Amino acid sequence: MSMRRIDNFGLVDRAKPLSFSFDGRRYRGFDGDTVASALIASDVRILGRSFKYHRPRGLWSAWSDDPNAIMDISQNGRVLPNCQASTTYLEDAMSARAVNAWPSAARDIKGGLDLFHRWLGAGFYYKTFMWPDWHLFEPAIRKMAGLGSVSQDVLSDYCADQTFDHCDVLVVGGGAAGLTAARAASEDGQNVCLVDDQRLPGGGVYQMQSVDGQDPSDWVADQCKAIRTAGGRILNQTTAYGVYDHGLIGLMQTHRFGVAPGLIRMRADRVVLATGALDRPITFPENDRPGIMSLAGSAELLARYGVLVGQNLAVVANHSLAETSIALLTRAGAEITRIDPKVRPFKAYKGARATGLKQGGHARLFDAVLTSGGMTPVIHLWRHMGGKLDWCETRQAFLPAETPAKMIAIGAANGTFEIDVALEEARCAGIGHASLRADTRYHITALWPEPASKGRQWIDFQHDVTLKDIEIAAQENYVSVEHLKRYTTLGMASDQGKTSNMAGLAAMAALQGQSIPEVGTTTFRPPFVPVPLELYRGPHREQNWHPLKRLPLENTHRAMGAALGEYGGWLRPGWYGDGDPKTQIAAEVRAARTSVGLFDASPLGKIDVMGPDAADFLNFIYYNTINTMTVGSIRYGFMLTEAGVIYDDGVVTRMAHNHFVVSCSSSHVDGVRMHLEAWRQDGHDPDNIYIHDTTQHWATATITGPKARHVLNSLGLDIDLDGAVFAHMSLRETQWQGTHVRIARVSFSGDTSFEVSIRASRAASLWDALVRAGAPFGLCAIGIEAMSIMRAEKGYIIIGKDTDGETMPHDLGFAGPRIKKTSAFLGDRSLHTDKANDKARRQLVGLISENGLLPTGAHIVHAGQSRGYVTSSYDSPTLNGPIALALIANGHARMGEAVEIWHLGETQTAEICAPCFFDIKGEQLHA
Amino acid sequence: MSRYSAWSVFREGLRKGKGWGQAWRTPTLKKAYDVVIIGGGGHGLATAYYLTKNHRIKNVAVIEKGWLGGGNTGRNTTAIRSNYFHPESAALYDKSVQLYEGLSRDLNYNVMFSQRGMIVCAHSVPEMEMAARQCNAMQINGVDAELLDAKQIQHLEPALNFGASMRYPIHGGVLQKRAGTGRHDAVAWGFARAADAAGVDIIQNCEVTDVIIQNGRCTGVNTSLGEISAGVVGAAVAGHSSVLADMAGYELPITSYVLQAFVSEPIKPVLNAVTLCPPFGTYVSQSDKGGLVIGGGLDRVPSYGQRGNMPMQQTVLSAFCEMYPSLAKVKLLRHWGGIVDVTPDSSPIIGPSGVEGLYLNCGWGTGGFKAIPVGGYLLAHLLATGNHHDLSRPFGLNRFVSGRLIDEAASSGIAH
Amino acid sequence: MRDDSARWNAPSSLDYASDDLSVIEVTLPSQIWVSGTDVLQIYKDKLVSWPDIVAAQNYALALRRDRLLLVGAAQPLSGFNIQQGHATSDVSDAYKVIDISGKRAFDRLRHGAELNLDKPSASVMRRAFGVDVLLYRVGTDARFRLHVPRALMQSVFQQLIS
Amino acid sequence: MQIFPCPFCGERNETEFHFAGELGKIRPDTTADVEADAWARYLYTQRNEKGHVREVWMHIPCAELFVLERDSVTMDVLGSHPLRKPPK
Repeated sequence: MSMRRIDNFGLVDRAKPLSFSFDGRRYRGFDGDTVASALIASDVRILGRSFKYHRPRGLWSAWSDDPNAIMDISQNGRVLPNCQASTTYLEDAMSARAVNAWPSAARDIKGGLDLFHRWLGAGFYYKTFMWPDWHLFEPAIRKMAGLGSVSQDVLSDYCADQTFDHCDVLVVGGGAAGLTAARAASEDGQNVCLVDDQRLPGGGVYQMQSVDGQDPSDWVADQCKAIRTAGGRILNQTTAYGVYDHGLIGLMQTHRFGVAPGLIRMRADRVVLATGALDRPITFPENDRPGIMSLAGSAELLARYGVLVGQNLAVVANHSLAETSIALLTRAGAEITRIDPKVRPFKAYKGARATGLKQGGHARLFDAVLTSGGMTPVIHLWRHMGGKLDWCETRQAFLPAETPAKMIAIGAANGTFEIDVALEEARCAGIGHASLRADTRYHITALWPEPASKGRQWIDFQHDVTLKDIEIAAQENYVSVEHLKRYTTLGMASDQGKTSNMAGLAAMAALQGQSIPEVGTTTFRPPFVPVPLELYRGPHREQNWHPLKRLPLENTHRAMGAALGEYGGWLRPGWYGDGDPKTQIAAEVRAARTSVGLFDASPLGKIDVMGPDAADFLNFIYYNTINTMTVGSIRYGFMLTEAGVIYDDGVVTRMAHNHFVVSCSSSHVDGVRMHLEAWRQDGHDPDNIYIHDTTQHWATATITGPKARHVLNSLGLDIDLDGAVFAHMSLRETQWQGTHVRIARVSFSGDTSFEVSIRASRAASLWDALVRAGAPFGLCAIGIEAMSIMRAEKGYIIIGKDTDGETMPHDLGFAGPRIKKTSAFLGDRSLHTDKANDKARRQLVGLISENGLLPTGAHIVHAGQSRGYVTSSYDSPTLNGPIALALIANGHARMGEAVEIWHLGETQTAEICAPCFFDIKGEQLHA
Repeated sequence: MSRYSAWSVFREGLRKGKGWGQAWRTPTLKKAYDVVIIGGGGHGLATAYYLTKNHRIKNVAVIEKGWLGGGNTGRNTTAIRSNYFHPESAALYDKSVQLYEGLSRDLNYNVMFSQRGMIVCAHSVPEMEMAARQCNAMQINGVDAELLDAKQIQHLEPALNFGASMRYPIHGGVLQKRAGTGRHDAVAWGFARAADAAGVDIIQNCEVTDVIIQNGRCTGVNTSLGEISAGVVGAAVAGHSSVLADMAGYELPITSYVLQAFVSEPIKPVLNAVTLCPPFGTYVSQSDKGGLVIGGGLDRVPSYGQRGNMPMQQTVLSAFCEMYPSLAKVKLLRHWGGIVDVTPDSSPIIGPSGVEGLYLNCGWGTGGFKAIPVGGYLLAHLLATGNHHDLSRPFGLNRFVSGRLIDEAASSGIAH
Repeated sequence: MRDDSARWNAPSSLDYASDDLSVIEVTLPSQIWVSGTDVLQIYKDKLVSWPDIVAAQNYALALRRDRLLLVGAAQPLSGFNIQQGHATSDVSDAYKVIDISGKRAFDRLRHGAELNLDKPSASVMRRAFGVDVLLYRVGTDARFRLHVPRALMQSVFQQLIS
Repeated sequence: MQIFPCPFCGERNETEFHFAGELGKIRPDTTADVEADAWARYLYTQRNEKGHVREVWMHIPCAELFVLERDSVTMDVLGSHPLRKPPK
């Protein structure tokens, strides 16, 4: 079966064979394989196609730096797009398909595009497709672009587990250095967490014959055991993908295929970066052909998965570390031919079954060509943290420079490529000592792209960016690194430039006659590897995305058949009953107008403002005068912003000399509380004012209508409800069945109303008692929809609906305090700006129409310009006809005028009237 | 400047691109210019272009401290739209859309303005009423707008969440068909190339260190490459407007915030329009390359730090998953942050700075990209004539004194 | 207009038990806010902050510089006492209260907030699961008590046990 | 996820805080005449410094209003203290 599997190599479980398919053909692999390793073991050479030219692509590398093998994978009914075959662990019955290729990666019909590459170079699309119009070309181009396809299904339980965590020392990377540092730190008594992105930690140690004189697997097991024994944690399959403000590190934990990843937001006192180094490609003609892969990647395939990429191998390398890999490959029986890349001309050819190299007139075929252009330390997280980089001429690489607070790089990530030195460095780092970078035995011959050399030489394999593209970009003066990247798309592929950035920089440096560090680096942005968007979808989803507030009486309402809906952040009864909503709501209005309605007003704000300065404080907060209120009285008023705009309306009750209750709009309670707190502490004496938001302690039942008093009387309260004694806009406190209640005589419906408030746990009893007491009077539970109609009939506003972000009190007819109030209050000066004095301000008026209901949101137009809009509009059950409220420019002075109403291209006329349609004299209200 | 066309692409293909000239020069800084524009982003470059095109003023320098287009022009979500409520805003932004509509041919550079439409969803009865108010306003303002119901939206954008668990079910929304996206870098490059061809000196890697003021008049700037004197100076330095104001001695009603954006791996086309769901504060489109481009609201912390952070990511991306649950399995490839100038009314400031000879184009908040052509057009007018164009007059600094703010959020019923 | 009753789960009981996590609703005799410049001093002996462990039936939770929550005290009149300079409100029904215990208790809580037992805090108030709650320990070092604004308890409970 | 120090509660995650404006805004005495531009400056003008800033923040759970000093570029926190005067 597996042509390239070598006995006694690799960590896969050969007792557990797995079956899978790729591009429709069946293959087998083992538990522990990645999709990529199983395919290579099965001698599949073409695993994908490039983005632009659809060139065949083989595997470049064995882990997250592979840009080539991108697949849509499905298993068990779950389909995930753009999976990196080299990091997707194989599971039974997986079905993989190369992206952006049809019918298969091996025989992609768009392969012919490569013939036109001369015309498709860097930025060609900026120079054409302009005539006659981009839209003519765009649909076809969009179809050509994109990698994988997303299935339309929603994976049901695909939700990330998200948590916060912290530790003393976070070690990123479980290779030799990381394990050693984590062991040293945990044995030093520190709370250690080690994260490693593979299923088995160990990093590259399996490529070695021995570590510290031990077999690599035994050594890894020993370190893990020691770390755990000392209390440390090891998180496998966990990638540290980004460092954010104040050192928060995002960790993504991956699980089985199709299971959503977990997010750990890790806070660590110290971070030890042991992320290793990546092997980088060598740039030469046709270097993108299948069968040309990274030397380190091929060694890793052998060490981890027991896969030898071929018998007859060429190695093209320029540095001393290549020897370790070559030794490993040789042990597995490979025949190695060393090729010196400096001998030119040098190019690759062929690719279907073997890879050819032509050098100095000789041509030879190999099973695979393994290249290594030098090691690039993985310093992404270092850069996320704000760490600086130094160019190291000896290593031909950027290395971590001065250490940012709380992070230290060790091992290959720090340019320490020798295992013995790295282990010592790791031990020091583990116990919190910095170690100076030692002299290195590593040597490398600089080998970078050579501009003006012949042939097509790939810099970015996935995005088909060639050396020629970079030359063109330079020729066109796109020379800054960012311009180069954006113009050519270099480094913007899904491997985020892991393979291409260094070569691209070096090419630009050569073209500009600069050194690599002079050209600089591009920004390293999170995430280090692509992370599913679902990683961010934790408990904060569906009903918990801004959860609604629940009423104490919700279950009572449900039992009564309430239609619940979202109103101002609360789940409230819109109406009751199963019938047609409009009919139900109209019936509720009629019942409340003719007999009595029962309404749950619990969400209304109840904020206690207490203390010696409470009266003066509220007098400053409110547009209206508050400090003259008598105890037991209630006043309606506005809170303004400093810009003079109405922020909230509601009633204030003076409970006692030093105690007020602010009843703000249901949706504004949290905002008003913060508003009050801010002004209390800034500009007032906080020791003389206290603010207690007790809204949720209370439930409030509103009894409204001509029979309201009768119903309340039946409760047997010991207060006189007579209108002459208990007047509109006043408050009584008493006991009901041993529980304290507050009864406010205020009204939002325009009828006689009593708001009875009781502690929430007693709300159901009170409600039931009211329902029973009201039955003889025809009491009807009413929802917020009916209440909205009733208040509109009376011309009472809803903030944010009948006002907008420009509305000031005088626009609503409340002009008094603006002129008369002498003490300072919030927003006072803003009520006198040019704009505030403008005659053309939009003012609240009523509208009557003979043509039926006016659409809410329709505009009043004059001479082709908007002069305002309809804010509320209902078929009034009380008046048996349509009513509307509107904000209209200079509306107060235009009573009786006919205006033109625009709605979605059609117009009709209406007449401006006062914004009150019911009980205009207030007789019912005060009855 | 060699002209770009299908023919030139064909010709250069044959000769391996040898004939492609520089998109712009790397000129040597002169001692004096008629106009110096601070800021080589979209707005600054567009200003230079329109100075040459509309006003025949060519002795112009654009001073950029980094690489051109490297500020917010290169780090946004590329949306272009004019779905505004106030007539002043509608006139401004629709002029921009009109300029965008001809921009590729105008600049001879394909900016890929893709008019695939923008949907602003409404998620409740009150939001539908507001949508109607908005749609009517747009129509009266002369901007194309359609009010859609849920079915029509589902037809246009089937990947949106119409499932039972959707936190904010979609009732309908407002569609502006002429809205869409553009290729952001190309806009900067296109303006740069055209301005350069007309003689403008674009000076990159040149930081303004001071503004020179003599007798109350701005006469030039000091830079890291030396002093430059100028007839007039224009500032288009989004993100750093307050820093420049501090140098020149005027004050601005601006706070800087990070605005984050996100892009996924490229996938085959799944989205048609640009879609915004206001209660989530999140909007999404798909780029021509195939990446999902996701944007959200401002960060909560004022900042000049040009990078993303986790709380906002959580908010925006979890919202995205609510909006498009089938796309939650797509992977995030990159995220970044731009620094935006936020004004009290979220409208821009265009006009005199208070220092004679120094004019402003700033305060675009989260929406500067879509306004690049008009922002340049209007600043050029101010620099060339010393007077407001009718379109820019309402957007001067004096509106904060008169109280005549132009607040889109205010008109949509959001009380502050 | 839309009937969304079915979109929202009806409030359920706040009890949950599994091998490693237990949540039970607790009914406290009373909860009373007392504010004043000196309240933290006056109730010093009963005062609970993070990560204290409460042992008594009657205790006082430190909420902020000048406010605490008296648990289990007799209910004084709400209002402002000019002699003491104290403002008092009965909020017995403003919070729902649950006790969370079991091996996973702290882990579950950390799903909702960045918690650290090694970092003391003068108050028991914090934001968890997106809601401003009161969090402290009772009885043992692994039993947590959570006061949640009544209207949002369903959401917190669901997130806690999910 | 930044960590801000509430002067009373101590260090907490940034999601618990609300930016309440720059420090140093003094409300004009509106019982006297206030010039339109002075009022506009009070309402709208911001220093918006790049670097060291002094701001007013609220720790939402405990409602403490305090002065936060931080660096608006690096986002480093430089200190915090209560806004209110010491209690009498």
